[in-house]
Amino acid sequence: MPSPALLVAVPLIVAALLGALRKLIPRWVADLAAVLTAAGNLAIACWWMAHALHRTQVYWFGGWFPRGRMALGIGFTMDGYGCGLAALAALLTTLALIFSWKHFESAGGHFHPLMLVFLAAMSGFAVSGDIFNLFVFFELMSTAAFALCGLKTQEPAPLAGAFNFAVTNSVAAFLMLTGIALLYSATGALNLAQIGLALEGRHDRLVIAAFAFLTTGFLVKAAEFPFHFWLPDAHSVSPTPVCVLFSGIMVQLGLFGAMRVYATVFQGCFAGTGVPWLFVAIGAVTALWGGMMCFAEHHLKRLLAFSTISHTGLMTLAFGVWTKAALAGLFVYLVAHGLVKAGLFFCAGILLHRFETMSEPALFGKGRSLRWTAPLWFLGGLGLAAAPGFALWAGETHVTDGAPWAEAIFFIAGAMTGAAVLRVGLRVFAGLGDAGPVDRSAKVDEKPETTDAGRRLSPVLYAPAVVCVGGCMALAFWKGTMRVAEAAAASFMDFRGYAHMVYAGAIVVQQPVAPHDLLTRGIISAVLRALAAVAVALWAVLHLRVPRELRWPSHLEGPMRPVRELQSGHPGDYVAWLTLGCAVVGVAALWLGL
Amino acid sequence: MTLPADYPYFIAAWILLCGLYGIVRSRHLVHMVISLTVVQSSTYVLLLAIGFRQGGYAPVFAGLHTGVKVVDPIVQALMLTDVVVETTVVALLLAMVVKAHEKSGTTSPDDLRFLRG
Amino acid sequence: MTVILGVALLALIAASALGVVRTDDVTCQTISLSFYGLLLALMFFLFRAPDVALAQITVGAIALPLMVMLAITRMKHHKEATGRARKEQQ
Amino acid sequence: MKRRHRLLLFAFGAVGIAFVYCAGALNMPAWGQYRGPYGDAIARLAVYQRHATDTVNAVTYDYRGFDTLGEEFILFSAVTGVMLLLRPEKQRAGEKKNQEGGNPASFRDRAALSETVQVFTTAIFGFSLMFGIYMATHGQLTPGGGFQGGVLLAAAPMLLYIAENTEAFQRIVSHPLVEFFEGAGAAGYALIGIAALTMGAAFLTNVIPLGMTGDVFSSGTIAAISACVGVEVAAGFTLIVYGYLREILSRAAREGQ
Repeated sequence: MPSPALLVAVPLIVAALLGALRKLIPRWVADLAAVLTAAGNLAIACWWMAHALHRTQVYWFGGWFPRGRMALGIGFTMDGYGCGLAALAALLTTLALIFSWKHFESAGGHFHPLMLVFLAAMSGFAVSGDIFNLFVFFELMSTAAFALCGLKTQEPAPLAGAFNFAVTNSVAAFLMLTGIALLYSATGALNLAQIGLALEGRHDRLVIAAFAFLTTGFLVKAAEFPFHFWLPDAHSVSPTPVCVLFSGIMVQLGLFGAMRVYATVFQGCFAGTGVPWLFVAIGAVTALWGGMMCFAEHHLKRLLAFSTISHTGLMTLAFGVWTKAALAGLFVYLVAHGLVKAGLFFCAGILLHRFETMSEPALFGKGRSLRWTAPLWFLGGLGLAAAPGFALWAGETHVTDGAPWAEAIFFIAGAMTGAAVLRVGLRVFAGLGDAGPVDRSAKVDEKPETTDAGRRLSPVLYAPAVVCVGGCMALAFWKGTMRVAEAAAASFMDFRGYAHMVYAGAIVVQQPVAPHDLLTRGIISAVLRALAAVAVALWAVLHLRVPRELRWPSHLEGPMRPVRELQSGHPGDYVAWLTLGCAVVGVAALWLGL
Repeated sequence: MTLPADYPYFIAAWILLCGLYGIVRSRHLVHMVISLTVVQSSTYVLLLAIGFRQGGYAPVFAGLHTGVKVVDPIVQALMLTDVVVETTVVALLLAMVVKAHEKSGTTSPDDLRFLRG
Repeated sequence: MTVILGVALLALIAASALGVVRTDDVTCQTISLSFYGLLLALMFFLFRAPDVALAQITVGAIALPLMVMLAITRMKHHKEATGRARKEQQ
Repeated sequence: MKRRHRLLLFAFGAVGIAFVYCAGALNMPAWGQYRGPYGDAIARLAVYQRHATDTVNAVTYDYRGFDTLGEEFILFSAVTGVMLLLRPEKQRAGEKKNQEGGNPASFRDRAALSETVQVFTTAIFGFSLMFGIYMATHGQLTPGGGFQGGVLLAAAPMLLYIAENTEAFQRIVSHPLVEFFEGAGAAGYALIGIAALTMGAAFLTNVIPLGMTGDVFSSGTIAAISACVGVEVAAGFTLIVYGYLREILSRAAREGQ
């Protein structure tokens, strides 16, 4: 039985050793050590995923078992949901490290240690069962991410992006710590299960204030409206392998933090109140906002970043629905989205490697020679639209089962983001229509990340994208996907079982989950959504050939301009929005929860 | 004069809002970083206030009976972590500021807006 | 006694927090920051947290202002160096 | 957004946050009446279970030692980030040789410092070293610990800089071993945890005999971890300082030649 501590300890040790000896060891040793470590994490996380799926297990650090009902030390709770996310983090890190085999000759050996620390932080965050430990891993994740974001120090834009990222996320961390302190004053405990038991049935103003601060902290990481402003800035300037991790897993881990805390601490307080609707509302606004901004964007990485915002909004909505089916769907959606988004970012990285630009107009028609990247990109675009054959579709069907309003939001957001990606594909790889407008963000030029940019493309650049897109499709066709997800969701929601496990370590047998078959019912809307995405993309690309009355909004240029001005690049603005958002969350929670 | 008995809690909130105000009104990136440390210091005050016990001793039992009333050692351990986090984040942010200044020649957040729209 | 001292100290801390963020000149702000850090350390001693107080003195009075001053110095140096280079070019 | 609008937006948010916070804080237990079970239990248990008189350090390095492991790596990644951001750039290949290989021996500032100051700071240098080492090794007994001691140790070379012994300063801070110690200290912490794993105990379990309460060599892993942290913090802060000063030092050295 591999100790869960290895998930965190091994990457940290390897990172420290690589950092200590960075001048002595050759590049390929660092590459190999990092890839092997990440793959090892993947294996351990998968092992635990298989073994903890039906019964959560607890690991007490330092051997400090609880005394009576009081946790003395820090515990990891290995459950299906958490281990699944740890496995996804490890998989994406492995692929990103493979992709970066030829990158960053100039980073002087700092890249690998930071990536491994980032991996350790994500793994620990996914399975931690202690609220302050969550904060520590949140900060560790942030610190490594800030440094990775500013990797390209040749020009000011990445530094500005990293600075905005760092300021907003640090403020978020301190709000979160304020929330933790409030909870500690109410219960005198830091273990999630212990806090949850102490608070059960209590929803006074103190609990709601703590909820507001904690949730705001997590939602900043999850880039929910109006806390999302940092994300496009950070993504558009980060190196591709880092973008993969940011978009594929880090942002979703922010949401997962909110979910974990809600499931263990606040579920018993807010049962029967309207508080989950808060997440539905935030998620819906974010999904639509991100979809619109995504469609109006012409910088490839920024476009993908806004699509991440939109999809994380959809996941937040699914979280707010808070049924077993919705959480199972959310789990599948999260994993599938991580894979597809990673695949798209890898494709964008190939384009950047080959053509040294990320601007849609500048790339117009250039991709014709890339025979392998084009299908991957188009498949990714269809995947984002949750077309049939991608696991996103299976997830979405479970979330929107019996909720037509949710289906409408998934439809619009999926079609918008899918259309934006397909539009870029049509322009870049097929050279269809015109080059598209040049906007301000499309002019942010990027320095190449590779040392041999423009030269031939090696298979290490393609393989990760193939694995990602292929994996997402395989998940859709594997029979066990939904069964695993439903088991994970069932134990995730079951707070009594969780608390019992933390204290007693006893086995809780869950009721077998009846397998749903919703897919046949959802297929019509999925096909329609994919068709809508293709149609909108074609309309945007060929807008000069359609009748004049239908032409004007094809890029959302005019109507979106005042909205896009809000994305001002000024950290002060972002913090002002963050403050307002925290206040709104708090007041709304007071109103819904009391 | 009667103070509200819980005034340290409110002072923590005041410091939090002061720090946020500093970030929002800032015209210099270093100023912004320092304001961020003020935001962080509010969590020290809050944590310390929560763990305090009137008439309690410091939780160091060198020359103390183990039975005496002490203040909460847990919050102090959390604050130690907090202090380290503060310095490291500041070091990293200041390095970004220095580098951004070298690359763009400005230290004002108003002029460092390369990422708009 | 502790209570009166505590009230006074906390009031001073609240005032100087506002002072730190209202100081616009960065060099002055560094000095006010280290003063603020020392006030915090004093409060930690007063409220029976000697470990944190020591950490706060080493960080708030040494490490933080030092790093800020280093950053300011480096930026000043850079400005001078680029100014000189430009002059030489002319 | 204009500055005025930003401040207005913030004003609304601040009022809202103040409202939510105050609503919550009015429900909090009265100030000075800490009643939580966690802290009291630890304060009761730490001396018996861990033979450590400073319970804060017992919590930091043992009961919640896993948090501190994360915290050490926050420091590690921040130091790596600072070195990464402030690394000398290869772009100006011609200049590079000058930057790195400037001869520090010829470096002197224009105005010399008075000898009193020089002697005095050199004396403090020794004191700072001693006190830093003392603090890093006595954390389990008295206030202090690896972190505080490490910062003091890192401050020692800075005193040399102030005393204008720049040569010695540069020789210390630019030594390749500093970087090694930074990584080794961080790895050492995690390896102490792994050592317990190999003996079949949980990660970070104490495996060293506890010794007499009040003795320097008491309380098992706490002292060992504290020492690792001290090494890492000292080396880390030295690296940060060097990162900031590298360019200034090398430029001054160039001009001195």
